[in-house]
Amino acid sequence: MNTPFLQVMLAVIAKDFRAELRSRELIGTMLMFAVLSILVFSFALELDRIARQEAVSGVLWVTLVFASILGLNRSMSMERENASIEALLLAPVSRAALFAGKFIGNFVFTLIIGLFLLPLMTVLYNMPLVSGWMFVVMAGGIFGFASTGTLLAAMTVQTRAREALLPIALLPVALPLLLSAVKASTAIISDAAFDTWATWLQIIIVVDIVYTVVALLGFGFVVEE
Amino acid sequence: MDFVTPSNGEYLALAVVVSFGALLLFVGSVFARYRNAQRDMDVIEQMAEE
Amino acid sequence: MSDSSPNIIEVRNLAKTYDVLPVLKPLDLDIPRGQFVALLGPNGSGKTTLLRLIAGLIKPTAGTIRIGGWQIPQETEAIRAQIGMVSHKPLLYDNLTARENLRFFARLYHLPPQDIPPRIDLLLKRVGLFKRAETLVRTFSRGMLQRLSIARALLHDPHVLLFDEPHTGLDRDAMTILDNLLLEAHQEGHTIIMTTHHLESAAQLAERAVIIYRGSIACDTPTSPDLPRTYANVTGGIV
Amino acid sequence: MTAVKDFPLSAEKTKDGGGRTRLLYGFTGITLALVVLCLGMALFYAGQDITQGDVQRIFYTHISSFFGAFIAFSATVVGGIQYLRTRHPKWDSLALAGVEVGTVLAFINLATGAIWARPIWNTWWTWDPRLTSAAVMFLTYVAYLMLRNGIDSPERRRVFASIYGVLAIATVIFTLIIIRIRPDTIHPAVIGSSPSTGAEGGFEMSSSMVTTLLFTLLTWSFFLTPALIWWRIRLENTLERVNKMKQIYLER
Repeated sequence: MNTPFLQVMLAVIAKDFRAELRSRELIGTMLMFAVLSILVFSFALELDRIARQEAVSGVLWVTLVFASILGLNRSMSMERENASIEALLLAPVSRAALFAGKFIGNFVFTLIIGLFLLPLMTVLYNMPLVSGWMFVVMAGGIFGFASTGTLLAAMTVQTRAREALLPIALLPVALPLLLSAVKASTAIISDAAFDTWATWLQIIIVVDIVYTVVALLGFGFVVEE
Repeated sequence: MDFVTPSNGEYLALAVVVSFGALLLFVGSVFARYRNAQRDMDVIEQMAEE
Repeated sequence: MSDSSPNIIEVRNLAKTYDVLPVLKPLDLDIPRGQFVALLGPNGSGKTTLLRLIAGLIKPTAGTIRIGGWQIPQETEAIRAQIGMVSHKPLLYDNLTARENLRFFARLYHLPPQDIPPRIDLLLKRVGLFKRAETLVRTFSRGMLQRLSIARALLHDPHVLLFDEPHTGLDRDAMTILDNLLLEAHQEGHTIIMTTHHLESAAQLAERAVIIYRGSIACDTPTSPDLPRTYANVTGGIV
Repeated sequence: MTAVKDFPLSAEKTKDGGGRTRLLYGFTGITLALVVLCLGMALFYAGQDITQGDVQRIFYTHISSFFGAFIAFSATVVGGIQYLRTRHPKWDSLALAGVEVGTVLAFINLATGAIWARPIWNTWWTWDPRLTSAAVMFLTYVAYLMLRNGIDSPERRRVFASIYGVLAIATVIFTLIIIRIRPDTIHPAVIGSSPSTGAEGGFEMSSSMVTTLLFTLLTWSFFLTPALIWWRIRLENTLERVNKMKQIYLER
């Protein structure tokens, strides 16, 4: 009876990408924020060679989390402006498909920022950040933020404090991901053997799965009255 | 080797005071909110009577 | 789901309570196929709640709604495909063009791909926006947004059209265009339920006026030029 | 006006309210006695740790408060899931009570940890992974309360809180397991052997210590925490009743 899951998901993703190509509101602000954040961190920490090695993955992930929060807020308030989310809810589509569409859009946008940051930080911090495993860890970490973030953003845009509440709600819940991702990236940068940091990757994957399931189930409750 | 057991009872005392202080504060806040609610209820009842 | 009843919408014992506040007290309402009904009442009377319940946007506290044989809340999903709604908010995306907006919603309603372009052209012509098809919705005036919303609601050719305060914020000319579109849709055989404060339009367009007051149906009457007076009698002059 | 008068005015008038109240008073009395007994055991019965001195006695409260918080936050998960399924507000009251009680216990856990660390580690606080995780866990539930506060519609507030309450348990579980996966933590694992060779402040337990620990653990988990939650739920019921009466009265 419902429009097929995949078709809805793809339509939502295509819609978000088209709107984004048009306005460049999301990627633009996220990217600008990310670059500024990296520059400010390098000033603030006055990093020498050794300190840099320790701090670089922390800087990377903190920047990514905050950039993704910017994007998530924007992406959800876009649905709230003009109440267009109501039009989505009026359509014969499953709420999980709507969630999947919004979530994958947010995931890809943040991943683009991450992929841009890797070479940039490689140059600016003189650290070997571009590697296959780094990419895997990055995709895994961002996947988890994007799924819980999409769910929580759908909640916080409906609160009185609106945008301000998303980081407060998201950061603590994202801690397991953040910590694991930082640990794994630090290990990758210092060229540690896979065995020594495989646990962190496992945690990221488990948390990703749990969070995405909760978010898929919870989204319907959040958007409906 | 002489090992002297450190004397740090004052920290223990502090911990006990803080722990039970926090518990009492919570119980007190529940009680205070309860009393406020009762008072509100009385006011509403009075208004309903009138 | 063979449906022999002449009524496309049958509301039974429908009630909605927010927390403990009864917004809608248990009410019954039958609407025959093809009728144009105006839902009237002061702000907060519950008319918008009733409309949103029929649209499946909110769940009833008690009671059922049957639409075309399907039942809310058990079969809400099946009902969605039969309903088009226009709210006083446009429910459109600012950064997409008129055509892109319609194409997106056409895909959500699972229209066959080959039918989508001609259907969009047809509707854009009908609401007089064909020349602005490639313009960003952000630049549209209130009246144009309203017309595009109507095109969006008509995309999947729903049996039932719901309008929530469509006249709000429109100027004279835009109102005339809107009224004509509403009449056209009615003549095509769509069942229409419209909430409005604009009694004049309601009296002209609708065949039947249902006045909701304090969460109950206070008056259910065929429309006549006398409607404003009837309304004032029922609600004590509150608009 | 009748609606106001018909409304049950106090717990005693509701169905079976009196019996339940008596049960709660009895339970509270037992809990109070047990908690005092626990404190007495920790201070006077349990043997003194030779290397750490009296400050080691903090551990009984420290660990027990964590497990109490764990129980309370688990109640929040149960309440949240049940609320989403049944939409009965009583489950949300349980979830909220769990968060408030759990937050207080988590605070006690953090505070006693810091007070213990001062003489043993020579610092109030250190950015050890477990400490950090425990602190974030505490903040997660503060965020829960802030989220609740930010939503005006009662139904929406309950739904959002239920989902966040379920999500938030992740930080509790993370705090529990991080000690097993982070070899570089200096926090000792008290139950089971510490995988960390760098753990500082671990100790061998004599039988009097084990008895005291078990007794305190059970009391805080299964008496103190449930009793506090119970009282908090009663408060919530009263608050809701007042709220409803206000609304009904204002309607007139």
